[in-house]
Amino acid sequence: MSKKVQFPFPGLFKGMWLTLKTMVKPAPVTMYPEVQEIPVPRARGVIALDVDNCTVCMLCARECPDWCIYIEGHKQEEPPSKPGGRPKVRATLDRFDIDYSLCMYCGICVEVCPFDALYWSPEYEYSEGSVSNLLHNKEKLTEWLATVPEAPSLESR
Amino acid sequence: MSDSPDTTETEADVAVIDPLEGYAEALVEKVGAIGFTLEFDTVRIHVEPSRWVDTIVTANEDLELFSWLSAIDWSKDVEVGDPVDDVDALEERFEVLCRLSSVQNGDGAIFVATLSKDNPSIASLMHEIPGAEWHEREAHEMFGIDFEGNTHLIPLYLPDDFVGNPLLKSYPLLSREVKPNPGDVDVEPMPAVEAEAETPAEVTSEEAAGDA
Amino acid sequence: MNFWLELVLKLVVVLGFVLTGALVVIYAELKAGSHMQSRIGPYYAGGRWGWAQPLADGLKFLQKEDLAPAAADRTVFGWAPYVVMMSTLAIFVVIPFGPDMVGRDLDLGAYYLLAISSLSVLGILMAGWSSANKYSLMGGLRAAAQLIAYELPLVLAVVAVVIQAGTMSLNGIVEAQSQTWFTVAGLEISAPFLIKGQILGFMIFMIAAVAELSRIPFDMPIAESELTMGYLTEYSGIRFTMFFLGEYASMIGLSAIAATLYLGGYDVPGLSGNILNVVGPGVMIFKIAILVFIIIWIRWTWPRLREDQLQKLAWHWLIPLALANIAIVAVFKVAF
Amino acid sequence: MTTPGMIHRSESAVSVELQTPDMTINIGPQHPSTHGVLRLVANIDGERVIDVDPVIGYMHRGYEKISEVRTYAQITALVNRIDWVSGFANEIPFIVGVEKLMGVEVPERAQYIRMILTELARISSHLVFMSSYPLELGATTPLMHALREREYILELIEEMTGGRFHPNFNRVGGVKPAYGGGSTTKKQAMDIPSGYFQRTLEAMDRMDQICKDIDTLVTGNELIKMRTVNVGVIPADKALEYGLTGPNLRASGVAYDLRKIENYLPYDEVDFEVAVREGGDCFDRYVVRLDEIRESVKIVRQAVDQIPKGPLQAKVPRILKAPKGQVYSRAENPKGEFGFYIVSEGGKMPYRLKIRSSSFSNLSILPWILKGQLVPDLVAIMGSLDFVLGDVDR
Repeated sequence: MSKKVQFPFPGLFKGMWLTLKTMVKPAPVTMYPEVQEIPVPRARGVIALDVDNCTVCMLCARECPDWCIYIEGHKQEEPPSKPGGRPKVRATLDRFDIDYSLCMYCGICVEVCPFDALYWSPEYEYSEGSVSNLLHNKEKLTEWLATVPEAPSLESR
Repeated sequence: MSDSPDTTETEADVAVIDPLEGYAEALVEKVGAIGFTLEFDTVRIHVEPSRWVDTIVTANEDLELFSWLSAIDWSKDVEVGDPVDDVDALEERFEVLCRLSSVQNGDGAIFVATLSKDNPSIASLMHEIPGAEWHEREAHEMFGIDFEGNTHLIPLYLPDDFVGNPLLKSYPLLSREVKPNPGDVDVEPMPAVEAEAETPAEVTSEEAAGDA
Repeated sequence: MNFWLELVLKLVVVLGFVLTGALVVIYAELKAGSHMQSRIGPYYAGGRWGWAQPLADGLKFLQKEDLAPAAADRTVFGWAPYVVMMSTLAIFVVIPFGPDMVGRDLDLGAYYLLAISSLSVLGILMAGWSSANKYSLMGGLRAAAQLIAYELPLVLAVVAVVIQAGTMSLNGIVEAQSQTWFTVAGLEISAPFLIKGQILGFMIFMIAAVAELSRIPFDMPIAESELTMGYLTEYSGIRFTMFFLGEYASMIGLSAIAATLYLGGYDVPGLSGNILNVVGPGVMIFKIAILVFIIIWIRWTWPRLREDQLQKLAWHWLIPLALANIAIVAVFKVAF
Repeated sequence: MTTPGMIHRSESAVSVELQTPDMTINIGPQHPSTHGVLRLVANIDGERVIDVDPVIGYMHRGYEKISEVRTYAQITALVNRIDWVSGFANEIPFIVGVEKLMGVEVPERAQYIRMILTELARISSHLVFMSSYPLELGATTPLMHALREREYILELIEEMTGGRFHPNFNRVGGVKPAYGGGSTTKKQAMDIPSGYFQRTLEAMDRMDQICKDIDTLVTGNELIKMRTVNVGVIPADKALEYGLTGPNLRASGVAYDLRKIENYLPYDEVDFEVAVREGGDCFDRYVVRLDEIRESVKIVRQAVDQIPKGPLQAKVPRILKAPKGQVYSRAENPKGEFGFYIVSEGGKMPYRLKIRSSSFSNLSILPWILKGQLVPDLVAIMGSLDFVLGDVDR
């Protein structure tokens, strides 16, 4: 005890010197609304949907651990591709909703999709005033498709 | 059970397993247990419930670190998740598990005592190993197992007025019952799914629904 | 001048100075603290560098509901912040900002200062006790123990200055520091007491002052990681603002006392008379600013002590040192 | 002076004459120093704690129950939420256990990536400790300095996995980067993004610097030493009885580090030391963590240097079914031994999953260690155990 209370305490003043140095340095802060940081391409920001690729196979909805994907579809007959052939039966997507208030961003749906209909986009500005508004429909999900970035180039080793 | 056909054992694995078997045998000898099971590098020592505290305390001399204590509910009445492999052959019981580890090397074993469902009760380790208190409280509220001698057996996680033992297999998981599985609707199974999976897609969906 | 007019004028000036000063110090703390943590701090309020942040905070506090716990002693609870605020404001009555710029130059100025500034502990005890909250009570008791322990070294440090100056009037103390100390090659050198052998006294005074202010490293009464907010836990709205302003105002107050006693106050070597009346306030504010910055700087760097360590520091070290300081100063005063 | 277990005794003559009744004080569940929702019911006499009864469970999410209705792939997404401060490190013991059950051999490159990310998670977890612990002692600035540097680590984790906190990056048989880019490139093999190693090494240089800064701000600070040295001493035998692991155990002089014992990641191919201190007090627990940051930096540097080329995924069946059996797999989490006891009955979901979380055991020593301490020391000791309530309650 007696040794420690002696003046001066070198550690205390070294610390003060460090805080003083930090004070005169510019702060490494991004002023968010004015300056936006660009997330890394792989960032799991929001799930985008490519409606054309979706075949209403329900795999994503089944594999979702949170049960937050709601899909409805119907079968629809289409004219045969070549004249004289059998008419095709095609599943059409009526509803594709993701409840982002439940989603835990695990990425399983994107992974299990066999037809490349779901993508991760780094977009993050979609907060809502009410939790109920976080249920986004397929039109909204399609809008985000444009924000899906190109795949990053890979490390050579 | 230990030589499960699914595990492709390389030579390296065999080399690892052999000393473990010797280790387990020696441990059974030392603590005076019934026997052991060795699977996937995990040694389980089967202990008579009446000698539970003695056994653990003896083993604790070498395996200094008390790691955890918990239980398994082997039940035919399964509300959530997959049922056991062979339901008819299953003998309904609780298993109390206690893991001790050595801090010198990788040694360690899980001590297992089997308790009947009618009277799930076992002596408490609390006075010999004080760290067991919280684990016993957890097992008590989750499974309803009584630890005789534990003076502080009040709920750890759950509210005081909670009724039921949530980790019992017969206890329903409400979150899976209050709403239907959105993936469980009628659509045609896709050819790709049928082709690649051994199990048909319909089964997949029902299982994913958590047997709600 | 008419007595009443003078009184009102002085009141307005003192109040204006203290409250504006407190706001400025709050802003300085926000800003300096932020930058020491590599943050920016207030940025938007007021348009440029967030200069209006303390004002906006104050406005927000004014709008808040004035809550009091159901079990609280409402009278005591309500008056506590004003007792603290009052004792702080009363300090400024005797602080000289120029030879004539002083609220009232009491003969017993130093004595009055010490007496009035220790009143704030009464308010803190009132707040801690009346809140009907265990954290508040512990905070209040800690504050009482701490302020009693540190009042003593504070007084003893000031006693040494009074002995050296030979007067208790604060103006007299400043004048004592502006007198010629020695003459070198025809230049008359005067120096503040800090240089004239009061370094130890200054250190003791500043440590005790920080403890009186209940700021890190002596902020046990409000230690937010232990006692949530100590005696402030139950306060909200305007009453909390009073405590908050009071804390920063007394920071200025104690810095002003230290500047007067040890740094020569409004005095600038070489100047005298009416010039000092003009320059004095600026000089004084500059000296206060330096001391306030050091207090802020410490707060953003150091951790806090433990209650028993704090007591030990006071009773085992500061008080004996302060007594030794008095003895040395007295011996030198008599001998030379 | 504050030996643990000391019987409370009034020290001054005054309090012998005036018997004061003990006061029961509720610390938490909302309290600045309980790191979330821990509640301590403390009996105190003045500043002296007589006894403490921790009340937990405010964050109980029932992971052990939920896991019984989740497939193995889905559980991976859950387990990194147990101790959210070091999300990636939590996935390792679980995935290693499932791989053991299924007999999958993981490619070298994937193992190295796991090792790098585990160590990054360890650094980030310890940086959170470096920031929150001084805060508990009243020093506010180390908080921002450490969190500022942690951001670089989180960015690295996000760049590789797609998630800052919850990577969900491990798959049975390897690792799988998130699909982010390219409108038609989904089936393209994903690997480490270019420049990643360079940025990792740069971040490691920053870590060296922040370790020095923290040394200056915290370790060398005499007030911190006054508050922590010889406070809350945990002797080794007590630590073992209560199941303390990780830095808390190593600070008591037991060199127990699963990275050296268990062979779950190629730690034998890198050179590092186990940080051990003998005293077992708060200061030692703090210093062990600081040293571990330095060791982790060393590991990451070597791993980046040695990482082999190759696939990221082993061949595994599309539908994961673990064979019948029971396995206990454990790993050295930043907070201690983290283990999963997986009981499989041959299905896609485990029959029972016991989660052995490190913070739960680390916290269970609280009633013993806090007996007879002062209220300010209570905060210092609690903070030095470095628990996360999500890890305690599961």
